[in-house]
Amino acid sequence: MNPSHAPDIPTVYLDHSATTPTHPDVVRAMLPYFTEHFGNPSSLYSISDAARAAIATARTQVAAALGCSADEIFFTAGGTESDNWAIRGMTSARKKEGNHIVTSSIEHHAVLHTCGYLETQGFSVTHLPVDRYGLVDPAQVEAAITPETTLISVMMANNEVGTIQPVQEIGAVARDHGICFHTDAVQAVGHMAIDVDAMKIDLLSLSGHKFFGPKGTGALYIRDGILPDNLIHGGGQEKGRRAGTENVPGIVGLGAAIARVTIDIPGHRERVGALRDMLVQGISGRIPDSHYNGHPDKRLVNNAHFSFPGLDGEALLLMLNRKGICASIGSACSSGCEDMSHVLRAMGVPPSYGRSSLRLTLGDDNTKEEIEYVLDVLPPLIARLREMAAF
Amino acid sequence: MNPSHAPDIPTVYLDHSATTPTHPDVVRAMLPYFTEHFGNPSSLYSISDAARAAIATARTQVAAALGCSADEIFFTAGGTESDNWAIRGMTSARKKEGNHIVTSSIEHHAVLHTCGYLETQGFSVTHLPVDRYGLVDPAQVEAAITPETTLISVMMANNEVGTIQPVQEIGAVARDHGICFHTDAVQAVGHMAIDVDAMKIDLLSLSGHKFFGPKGTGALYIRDGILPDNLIHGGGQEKGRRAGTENVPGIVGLGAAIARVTIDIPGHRERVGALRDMLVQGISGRIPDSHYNGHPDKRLVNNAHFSFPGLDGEALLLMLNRKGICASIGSACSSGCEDMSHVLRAMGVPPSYGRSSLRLTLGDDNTKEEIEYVLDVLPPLIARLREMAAF
Amino acid sequence: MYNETVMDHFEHPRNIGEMEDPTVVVEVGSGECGDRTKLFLKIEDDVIVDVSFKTLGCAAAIASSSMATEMIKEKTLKEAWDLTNRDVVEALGGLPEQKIHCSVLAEDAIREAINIYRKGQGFEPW
Amino acid sequence: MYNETVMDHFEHPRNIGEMEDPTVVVEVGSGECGDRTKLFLKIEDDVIVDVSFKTLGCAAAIASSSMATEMIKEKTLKEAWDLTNRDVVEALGGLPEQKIHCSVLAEDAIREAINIYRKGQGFEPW
Ligand SMILES: Cc1ncc(COP(=O)(O)O)c(C=O)c1O
Ligand SMILES: Cc1ncc(COP(=O)(O)O)c(C=O)c1O
Repeated sequence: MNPSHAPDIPTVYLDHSATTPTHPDVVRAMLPYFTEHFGNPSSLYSISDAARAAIATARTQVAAALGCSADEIFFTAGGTESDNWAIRGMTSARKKEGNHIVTSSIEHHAVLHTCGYLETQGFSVTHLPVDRYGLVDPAQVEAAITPETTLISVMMANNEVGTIQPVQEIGAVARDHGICFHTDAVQAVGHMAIDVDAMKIDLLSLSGHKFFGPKGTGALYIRDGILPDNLIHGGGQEKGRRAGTENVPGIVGLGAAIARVTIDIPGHRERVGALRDMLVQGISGRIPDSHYNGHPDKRLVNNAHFSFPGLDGEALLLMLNRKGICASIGSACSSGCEDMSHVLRAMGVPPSYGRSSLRLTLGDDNTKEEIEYVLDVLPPLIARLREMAAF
Repeated sequence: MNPSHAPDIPTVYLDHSATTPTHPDVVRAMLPYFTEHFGNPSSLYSISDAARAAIATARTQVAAALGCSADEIFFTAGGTESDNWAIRGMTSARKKEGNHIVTSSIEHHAVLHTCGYLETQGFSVTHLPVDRYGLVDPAQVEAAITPETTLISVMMANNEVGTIQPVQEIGAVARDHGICFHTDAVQAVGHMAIDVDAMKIDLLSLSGHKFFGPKGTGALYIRDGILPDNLIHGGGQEKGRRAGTENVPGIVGLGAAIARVTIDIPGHRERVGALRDMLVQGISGRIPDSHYNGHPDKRLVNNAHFSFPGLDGEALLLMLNRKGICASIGSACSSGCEDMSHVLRAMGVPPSYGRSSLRLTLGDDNTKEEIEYVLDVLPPLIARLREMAAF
Repeated sequence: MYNETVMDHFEHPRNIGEMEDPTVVVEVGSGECGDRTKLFLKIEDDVIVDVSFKTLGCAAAIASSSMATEMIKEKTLKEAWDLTNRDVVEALGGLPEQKIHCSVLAEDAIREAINIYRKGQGFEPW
Repeated sequence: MYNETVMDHFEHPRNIGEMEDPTVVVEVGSGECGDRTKLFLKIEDDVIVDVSFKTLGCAAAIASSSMATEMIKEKTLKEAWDLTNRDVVEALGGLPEQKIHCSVLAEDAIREAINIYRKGQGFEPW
């Protein structure tokens, strides 16, 4: 990391939900597939054998992380494409059976805007409310189902406040009603155990760069027998279901990365959870009028999300940046626009809390010293911004 | 390269239209964006500045190669996605004006199958015939236009036989009729000068791995003022037109690669053209009953495509593979299936010629010695296969 | 995202804080983004002899207030009135497109303060 | 794509070529993929004492013909008749899914040759 602003200040990266560095081991795994083993996996000659084999290995690695079979994993160019494919493909395939989608009001834009697009195409969408912690109620999922419902899409863990949804219960409701269940697990991978069978998930989206894998890589789990329409038409790659020459190095990186972060989830939870708790307790203890958003324990182990009413979140971010601390006001995608996040709004967070929110998301690369540094730097910055604004 | 089969035999890679190795300079350009400059370009802090700047540079590099402005370049995950976006997005945006698409009968599957999908959605598609050289007639394009036509999509250069279409004339027809013109230039980039204004192109697809860039990267040129509907919905990346966290290393690689291959197109044409001509003359001179497919000079400078009736192309490929020579029976995507290529069929090539076809596509990394080696190896292999089949 | 002039005015805002014995105080808010600014002016002989502010807002809002106060200090009321948010943005060396509206707050506050002062003096508001 | 047994039979096909004085010759073709095989049998006392073939086809077709001819050599006509393309695929150690159909050609040729021979001998075809 090379902060252009202040080379003498260490960078403390606390925005792992926005993206992560590709782990050096992952880069190392990818490298031969750019040059040495560059063959098109569809080609017949032997130099493509390595590419084909590497894709098969990666498919197995992803499957192992989700508890499914390798045949059920389809590689995409990211979480967004996976979400688009799942939602558009499934509703299109079941168009004759109905035109209603049940989703939550706190989904990522990749789900929200895909559903919004479908509304312009004659679909109707129920955006379920959440409670103040950001939780969807499975009973409300059930109540929202109509004879027209062909898809339920509720995220596994929220990208802003980190709330983990009762996916298993929602999956059971969907299964009971014979409706397909999609979950956006982009933020969940590596932070919690995932088992698509136990959780009764039919479609699951994930994205490589959220767990130290490369950007522009993702996968969609599609339960055997479920047949969403294709999103990307063309060549016969991915068993004819996702066309385009395979991004072999990217796929290798995705596989290596998911294997890395799922090898010891309990250990990760202990390490990162301890740091996160230290951060939360430090902030709550040292900063007056600080409000912890999201669920106290049904939340991503690496997520801390606060409101500091009386200041502006973007101003705080820039101050933190000058101190070498990288954080977010919410989802990476909505930074730069001042509209309050739809997630906080759905949770009933008041505007003055919304505009003053700060998301800190940790990773295994963070240290106790870094957290201590943040706890030293943050209180005076907040005091200063509040002082500039107090009247 | 590391041919698993025969480590003592040199690999001669003559399948550059299937894919290319990522050039070491391109890999080198990408590397810092995996680790050091890994920041999400949407994030506010300084460590993302480098990612943002790198994307801007790549956008300028792609624009320079096409003669357009950087604002008109949108990054995608490959040629297939670009084709899908252009065709589905444009026909969807103009749905109220009509439901007819004019395309050729020799398009890549990414165009062909996207149009096929649209036919299931109520669109009608005219697949224009080609002559025996694979050429589309601009007058036939004009004749195919109906009041319902909202898109003309004809590829710049064919991926099998290499025929270069009269894009400029087709563009003029489209412009005259106020119809949007898309061209799949995936095979053309680096082998010929492209100027979207002179050629009157409104939408152009390209793919990084065809010109020594990384797999899983591509771009769509969209003329200023043209507004295809989005294909991938979600975050506000790419000015709100293509959602998903940017594949920063991939975009950097695409930019570096296109800059490399467009810096000296005349030099490339001279070098690779000389090797290709040597190959073609050698084959024609040394192998009886060999038939050169495609256009004699309106063709990609790196493409040689032959039929050797009396044998099976796949068998020939495998024999060549044992000699370390990588080639193709046609498009990479259709290898492994024995149906005759739709391109050769459209050109009126008889089945016995179709099944015995061989595509050799060169790159700047090929040498005169390699061509000589191929010219030594190929004739006896063909004689042997023909002898095994002659009755 | 922001140039160094903006960052400098954001990190080291000029004329920040409350003022003792101001001639006028106004508080303005922007509905659009919830920014709020409080402006203090000390006026003598139609000249702004001192100015200070407090702002709840993003870096662009704070920097604009800071720059605007610098630009009206020791200016006549007429000169201060003529200052537009464009002048402020220009003096800052530019703001990102979507942040231009944050600079309006300072202009609004100055004009409102001047008119309050004028009304207090028995003049027509401008 | 192909295993080494297949590749070996493809690259070094057994019993390839024409035969002098065969007892029966047949030529069969598959409409599906345009493959063609010509099979030569020398039959003595209902035993296939010699066999050879020529094939226009992919590696799977050539290897299947090669393996099939090996499997029927010195077998009785009844034994040869009972050979199925599955036996051939198994003996080859498997073929890719989409190539299984290429192995049918050899079976077809053998059965057709046997029936031609039987008819020539005045027997009912099997
Ligand atoms: C919950 C969630 N879903 C989807 C996405 C989209 O993933 P990507 O940007 O990799 O396409 C993200 C991240 O941006 C996310 O946090
Ligand atoms: C002409 C043409 N169009 C589109 C494509 C698809 O590109 P990609 O496989 O990179 O998505 C290819 C290559 O496979 C091609 O040759």
